[in-house]
Amino acid sequence: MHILKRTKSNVHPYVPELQDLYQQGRVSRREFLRLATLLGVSLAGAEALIGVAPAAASARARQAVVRGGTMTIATRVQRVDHPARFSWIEAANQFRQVCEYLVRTDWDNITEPWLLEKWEANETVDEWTLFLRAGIKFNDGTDLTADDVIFNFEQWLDPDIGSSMLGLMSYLKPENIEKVDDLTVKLHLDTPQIGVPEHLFHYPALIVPKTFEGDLVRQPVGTGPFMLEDYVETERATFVRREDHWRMGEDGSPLPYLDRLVFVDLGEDTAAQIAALQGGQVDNIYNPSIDVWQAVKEMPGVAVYSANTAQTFHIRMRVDQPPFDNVKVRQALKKCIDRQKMLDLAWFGEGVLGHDSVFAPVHPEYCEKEIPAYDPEGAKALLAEAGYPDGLEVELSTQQARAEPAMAQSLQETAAAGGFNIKLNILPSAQYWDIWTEVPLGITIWAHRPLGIMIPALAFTADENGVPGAWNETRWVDEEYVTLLRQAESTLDVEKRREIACMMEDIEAERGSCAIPFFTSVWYVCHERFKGVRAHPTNYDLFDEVWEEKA
Amino acid sequence: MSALSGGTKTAEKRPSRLRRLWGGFSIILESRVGTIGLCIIVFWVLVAIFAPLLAPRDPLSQDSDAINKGSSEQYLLGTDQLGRDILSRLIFGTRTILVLAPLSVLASVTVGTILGLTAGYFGGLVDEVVMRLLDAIMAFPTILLYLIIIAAIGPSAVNVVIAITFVGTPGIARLVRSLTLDIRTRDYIRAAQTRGEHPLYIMFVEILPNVRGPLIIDALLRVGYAIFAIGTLGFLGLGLPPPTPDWGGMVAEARKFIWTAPLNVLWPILAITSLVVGLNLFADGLREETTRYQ
Amino acid sequence: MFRFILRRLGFMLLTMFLVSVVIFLVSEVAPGDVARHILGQFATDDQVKLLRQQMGLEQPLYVRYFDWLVGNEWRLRNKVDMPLVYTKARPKDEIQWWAEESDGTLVQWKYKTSSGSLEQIRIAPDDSREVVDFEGWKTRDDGSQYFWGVDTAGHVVLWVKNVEGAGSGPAAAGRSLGTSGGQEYYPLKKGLLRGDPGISLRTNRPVGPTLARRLRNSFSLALIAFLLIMPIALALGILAGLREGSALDRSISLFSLITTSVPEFASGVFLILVLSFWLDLLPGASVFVDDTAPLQQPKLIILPVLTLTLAEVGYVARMTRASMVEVMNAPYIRTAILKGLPYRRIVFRHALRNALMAPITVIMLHVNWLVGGIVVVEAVFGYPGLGLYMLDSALFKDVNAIEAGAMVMVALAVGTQLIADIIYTFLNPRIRFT
Amino acid sequence: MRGPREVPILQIEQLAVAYATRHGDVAAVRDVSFEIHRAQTFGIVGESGCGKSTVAFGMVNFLGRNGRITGGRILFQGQDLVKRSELELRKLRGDRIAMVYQDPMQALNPAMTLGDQMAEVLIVHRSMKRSAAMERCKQMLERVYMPDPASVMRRYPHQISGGQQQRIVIAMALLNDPALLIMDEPTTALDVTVEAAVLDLINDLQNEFDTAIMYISHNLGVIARVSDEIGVMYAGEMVERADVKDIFARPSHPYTLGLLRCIPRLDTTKRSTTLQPIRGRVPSPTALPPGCIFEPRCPFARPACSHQPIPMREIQPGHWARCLYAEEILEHKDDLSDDMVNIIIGVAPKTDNGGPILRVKEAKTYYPVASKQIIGGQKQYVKAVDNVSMEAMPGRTLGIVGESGCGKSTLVKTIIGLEKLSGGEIEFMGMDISTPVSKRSEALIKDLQMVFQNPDSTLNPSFSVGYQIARPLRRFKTVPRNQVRDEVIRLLNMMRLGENYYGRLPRQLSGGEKQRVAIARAIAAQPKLVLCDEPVSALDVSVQAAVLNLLLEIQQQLGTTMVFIAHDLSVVRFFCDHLAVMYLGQIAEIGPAEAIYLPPYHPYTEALLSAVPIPDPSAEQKHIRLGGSVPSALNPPTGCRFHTRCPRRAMLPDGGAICEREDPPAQFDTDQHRIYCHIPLEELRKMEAVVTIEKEGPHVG
Repeated sequence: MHILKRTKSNVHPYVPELQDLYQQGRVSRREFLRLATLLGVSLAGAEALIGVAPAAASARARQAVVRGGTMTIATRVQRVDHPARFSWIEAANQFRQVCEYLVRTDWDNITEPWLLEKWEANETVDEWTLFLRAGIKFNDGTDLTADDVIFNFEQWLDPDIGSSMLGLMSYLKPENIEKVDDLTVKLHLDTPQIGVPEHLFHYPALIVPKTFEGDLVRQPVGTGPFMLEDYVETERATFVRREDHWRMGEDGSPLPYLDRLVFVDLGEDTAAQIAALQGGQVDNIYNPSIDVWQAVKEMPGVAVYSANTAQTFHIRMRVDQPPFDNVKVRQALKKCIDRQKMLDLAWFGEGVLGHDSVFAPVHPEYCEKEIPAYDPEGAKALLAEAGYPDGLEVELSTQQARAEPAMAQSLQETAAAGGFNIKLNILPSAQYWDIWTEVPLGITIWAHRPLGIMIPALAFTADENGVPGAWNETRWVDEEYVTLLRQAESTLDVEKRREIACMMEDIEAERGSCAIPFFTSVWYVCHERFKGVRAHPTNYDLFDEVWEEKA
Repeated sequence: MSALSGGTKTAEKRPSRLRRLWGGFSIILESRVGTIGLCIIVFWVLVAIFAPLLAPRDPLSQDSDAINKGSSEQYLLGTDQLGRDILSRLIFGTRTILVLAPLSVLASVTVGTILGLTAGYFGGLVDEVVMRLLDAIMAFPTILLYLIIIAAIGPSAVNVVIAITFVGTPGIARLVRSLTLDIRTRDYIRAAQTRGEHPLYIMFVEILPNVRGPLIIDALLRVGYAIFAIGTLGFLGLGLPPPTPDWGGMVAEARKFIWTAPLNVLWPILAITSLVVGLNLFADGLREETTRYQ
Repeated sequence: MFRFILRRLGFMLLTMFLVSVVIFLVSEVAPGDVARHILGQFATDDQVKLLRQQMGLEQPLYVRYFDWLVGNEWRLRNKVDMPLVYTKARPKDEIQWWAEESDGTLVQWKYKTSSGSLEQIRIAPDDSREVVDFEGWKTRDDGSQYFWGVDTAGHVVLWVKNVEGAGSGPAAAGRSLGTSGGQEYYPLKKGLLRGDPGISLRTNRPVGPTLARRLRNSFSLALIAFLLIMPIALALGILAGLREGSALDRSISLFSLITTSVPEFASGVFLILVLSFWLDLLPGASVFVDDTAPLQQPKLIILPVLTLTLAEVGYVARMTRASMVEVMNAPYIRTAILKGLPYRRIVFRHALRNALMAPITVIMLHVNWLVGGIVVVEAVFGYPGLGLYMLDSALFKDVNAIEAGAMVMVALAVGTQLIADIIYTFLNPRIRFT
Repeated sequence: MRGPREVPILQIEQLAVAYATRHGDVAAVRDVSFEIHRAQTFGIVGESGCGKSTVAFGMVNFLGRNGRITGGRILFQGQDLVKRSELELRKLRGDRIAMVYQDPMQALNPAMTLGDQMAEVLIVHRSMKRSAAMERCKQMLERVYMPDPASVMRRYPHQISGGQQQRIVIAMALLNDPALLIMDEPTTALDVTVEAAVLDLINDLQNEFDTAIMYISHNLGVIARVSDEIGVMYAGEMVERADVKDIFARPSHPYTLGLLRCIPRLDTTKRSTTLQPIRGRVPSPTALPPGCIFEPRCPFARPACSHQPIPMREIQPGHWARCLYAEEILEHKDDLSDDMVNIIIGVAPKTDNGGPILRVKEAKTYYPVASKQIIGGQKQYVKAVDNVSMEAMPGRTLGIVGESGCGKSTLVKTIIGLEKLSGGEIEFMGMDISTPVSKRSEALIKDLQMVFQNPDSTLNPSFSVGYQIARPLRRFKTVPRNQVRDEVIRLLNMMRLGENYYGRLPRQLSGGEKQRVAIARAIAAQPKLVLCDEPVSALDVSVQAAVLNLLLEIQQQLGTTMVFIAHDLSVVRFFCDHLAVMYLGQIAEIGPAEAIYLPPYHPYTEALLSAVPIPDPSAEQKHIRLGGSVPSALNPPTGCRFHTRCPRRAMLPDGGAICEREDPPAQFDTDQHRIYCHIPLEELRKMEAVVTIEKEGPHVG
């Protein structure tokens, strides 16, 4: 194939192999696309490799886009200063319309180059070369160059800025960023890392010009499709269409299609948002909570989109304290979970079931396993073996938020039959945060991450002295597991990595410290007349190709 | 009071006490609004007492097959967003509110009465200091004070009681103080003073019983306010943490689903409104009748 | 009379002082660590400790109180040895703390953890900005080098050169700890009394402007409601009071009693249910897409105003009625009747003025309730007013915003009481002429 | 004088008024008939609750929402008012019929200037322009001797004194030259000297305007002074009606006689006269006796009295009485009612010769007041009691008399320790008691007790009578614990209340009964000295007599010393052995009671005596009136405090310049009789007696 031939010269050596695997049916289409793009092939190129038409394009072809219109989004309008320092995904979401990322992880969890033309990794995956797309301009008229990119990397890695990128990119030191030419930057990593492109789509990784002084509201300069018009903290943020965005729409003019975006803050209570959506004062509710989803899912004129994610809630047990230092007790508790029921109660069945491993079906290296059944008798037996023939009384602590209380109650109910007498200690979030790493039994939310291996690195490792990491709330450090993890972290081959993941999943299920009953879905709630809208697992609003259908 | 008056309760006083109590009751029955109010209160109190018998289901148990369902044979008033029986939650919610509201009023009446008696009876600097402090608290819009306190100490049943006590105390202290200032000039207080009675005796034995009438009416109104406050705090998400059934919280939850289950929000609204109306009617009737009798 | 007002003013100031103490104590001496709260679940103890230092939480309570009330830059300038100013360095900048050099150049310092050196940010009077390496370290007797300066996040900081682990706290994920690297931190404050309520923990921007905007929104809501409530309530109350015991009186009284018994959140939600959901007449939320939204779409504020009105009309009507009844039974009304005056004259010339005296004070005292109602109504309708701001701040534990907002609200409430007192003195000649 | 055929201004025929209550109609006034002629004053007298005000308001059909006229006719200038429309009545009110009320402060609108309030009468009824109306008001104010009328009209009610307020109300009533003026206790709230001036004014104006006046009062003295004809009301009925002289000389209804027998007069003392209270209580209007309404209380009642209502009948021309045996009443006027026989005070009670039991030396009680300046400024004091010296002899009664604000109550409170003494000393039985009550020993506290003025506040409404009387017994351990109840019952019996009062609550008692309980409480601990602060002022005369008798009996039995405060000179004269007259915080005159009432007088005593209304139209009184009003105790006049109002200053050289400069010296008329005045004693001795009362009439010494 022509495309294949042309690209073959500079594609990653693993790509052809991958292509074979796909043809043998050993990797799914989605996995192929994901991995190929991860290895530097553009999405369109990757799609071409396996001979499919771009899905979005075919969908769009049915209707002609219309330009103009305003979308009003209900959200919180809070703290904005340095994008590297964003701590609110709401703020990131608003300024994502002004600034863009080097890459984009799309709705299917596939990461593709964005401001980058492409990227390349060496075979040991510790050297990454980023090729910038030429001709992209900031909205103040300056060109996007390698200097800007390096400035941003430096900001992320500057401890004085305080970006969460710093923790994520612990494998990179500022002095190891090399400017190759005006459009090329090379990263020399301390350790191999396959997740670099995913990391570049972490929400604070918005690209600002090198003249940036630290306040995005005062200096709303970016390459994105919209420009900031008005920012009233705690009230609203207004954005208007930029005329010279680098991406072209279907009609051949620059994106975006919409003229204006208005983000309005209606307070903490989502009811006002729902009322506003119903009354047509807002068209979209950002990052809808479960009750918003419930309330609007059947609302006429409102479309609800959903996406699977890897967001989950760990029912986590501290292995350095009795009774959960006994692996049998842990296994018993895992058997006490009626997963489907718990998902139904806690998240209205909107999600996929888990098997006590951090690897979720959306992760590329996910290895499918059987979902453990609800087995109170087995749990009882295990408890007896562990020395608790008359059952066991434990206290379950968690915070008063989201699904946690419902999960706790469900567990309390189903575990009673398994011999566990669970007392609930449901605390306000702030109070739970004070003790979340300390309680013997708790429920903790873990956010979505694009790769499965990203979570164990945080949750189940220790430092060189054997002290469990700061986020290792269960103190579970399994030598075999950690070895496998390190191996996986430098394994680019998704198939090989899946093999490792299979073993890791088994270890987690057998002696791991967390029961992971399900992975939740996220939703996207928007008025039906807006087209080109999809739910993104990370809840990112990507409005560049959204258009409003005129009645 | 009983500690101070000790042996003064003579045997022949008891029947008169009972009679007086009944007298107070019959006064209420003379007022039609008061009677209606009393009936409403008694209704809710009975509901609270017999909640476990009256509630058809466990207020916490969830039925994932019946989410936001309307009235049915199984669920008389329907179910909420978690598939819990609204009727049962309403019934158990009565307990929450009818325990917390009177409790917090009782606490503020106790503290307020002591402060008010002291300030009113001693006057002078004591009065100045106490009243200035209480004025400062009273200068706050009530909800604001609740917000600040709950924000500081976090939402929980105990903290709600603490907040309402804190907010309610100055009003009661002021009332008691003004009554005390008036009573202090009465001749029977002078008579007690000329007998060389201890200030504590005068405050708690001579003055306190005469403050009782207006204080009871005020306390009744305050129970209404407290219910109001508990409901509002629950509504604002500063009240009792879920899943405790709490009317304000139920309104807050249910109002999100007005478009799917419009009636769900109506029941807790009706419940809280009827209870406060009942209390206000009762207090009104009581006030009207006692002033008529005086 | 003048003396009376002056006295009231004095009381008001005293009250405000005590209020400030109460607010400060309640919000600052609360259980739970503010720093921990800000940094969230995943912060380490070191980070929390550093933030506590940077927020000045390690200082004694009274110091924090006075800093909060009257500011501290006049005290801290001795450490830096330069005038400290709180200003917008350039017209478009955020207001910030700077040290001012004699030629008017504004400077801040920034510690580079990587190199252990200081950078100086300089903004010349002509608005030009430059960042230069700074070598002005001072030397102690033991040879160690230190420097007192102003960092970019509004602290006076003591930096020590090349000291192992010189307070270089790790930055917390997603949360600016300002510049780290200092050994001692003193957060600069202008003080509430001098017009600076500090930085919001939620938005990381000065509370002042947000507060002002929210206050304006709430004020217009309250004003409209007030203008609606007063005539209706006074008319109802006077009518009922004049016809004491009549069917009209009883229905007005019952209506008032029931409406005052319905909590605002209940009536608000009920109105949404009826007018917004069932009849589909009015929007159920107040969405302001720009500042002029309420003018362009008056529909947006009908429901909030209606809810407030419903809650307050009954109360004011009841007060007015009671006062009217009392006045109509007063001996001087008897005198007026027995003077043979026409009924209208009795009502308008003799009764009204006296009857309005009591309610006006009570009504003004009731402003506290109105404010409370506003908090709830704003929460119900998502109206961007001060009440909603306070609620959000409370939920976020945004201490600075709560403190400032509370002071503003209390000042308003106390201020209206002062106005009520003044009106009262004008209505009541007994006070006017003593 | 009027001719007999002239149409009366007001003619009331069998007026009946009822009030609707929850328990049905209550007939408040029944069968009242009388007439008033031009320039005549008809006085209605009766105790509280007898329906006199109802009659007054019935005239103008102003009976409130629940009152209505149920029968009879009200002929005003020959026309019946009863069925008149509201509009017609309104046109009469304030124009042809005007009213003056008891409490002028309450009757005036606090939020309007006095000028406006007056002028609107003219504006409404006479359609006058405001300026013309104002001018007329000013003239009227001049006629009521209002100083500086123009400025008064710009003021508000609270800015002028009570006496002036009443002048305004009277002036307002007279503006339209009404045919009928109804005055409902117009002087009751006023001090005696002010009252006298207002009564003079009413007399003057009546002569000038030829108005018919209906004058209502509970005070027989006032009624005697102002009325031409009198109607006595009892329990809603008029029981006797006659010419003023006639009624006092020949009371023909047992109730009228009873009233006259229970009021002390200026010429009577406890040694010369016994007060004879009327037994029993006024019947409740819901439970009237079937026959004569006075029958249950009547000492002359016979079986026939209780059969049917008794009609009014004319026993002599112009003298009507509602009694079957009216003609016989006068024969019995000297009979003593049976329960009073034992109190005859012939001899003075035995005295220890150990000198005074209480000695007050140059006592001062000052209250600090908030300074006028906002910052700084001299602290100011109200000098409520200033340099008062007096003694009380054991077993005797010392009376203190003076107008309101003279400091008499403060003095008593200082003695008992409720107020702090600012200077001077007080000695009780040789011990210093200058300290407040909290610092006194228990024994001392026990020996000094007090009886208070207001029967409604003297008892704690929350506790039973028994408990309250027992409290001092328990506290001072007067009797052993187990005998407390018996002792309380003994005291109750002594108070003529009986054992069944033990468990009652104060609200179940009448005013007189409450006061008796209060007295029982005061004497329970057997004190040596009882301070009585106007104990009978708030009581109706018949009750007052009973309480006074009770106090006398106690003193007789227990030998208790008493200090007795009153503003009523007749009561003090009757009750006390010694008397102090106070003016503005100081003593004007002190001495044995008899001596006070005879020359030499302090000029203030003289003025007081000449102002006392005497319930005897034949008594002669000198006409001395005080100008101005009592100065503020915050800034009392220098020198003699009375100099600003003293009518006798002219007796001194240069118009009494010395009075303004120097404190008046104490001049000893006799050993015990001191007069604080600059006028030489010889001059004072030359004064005539103020009051001359014929030793006739119904009272017999």
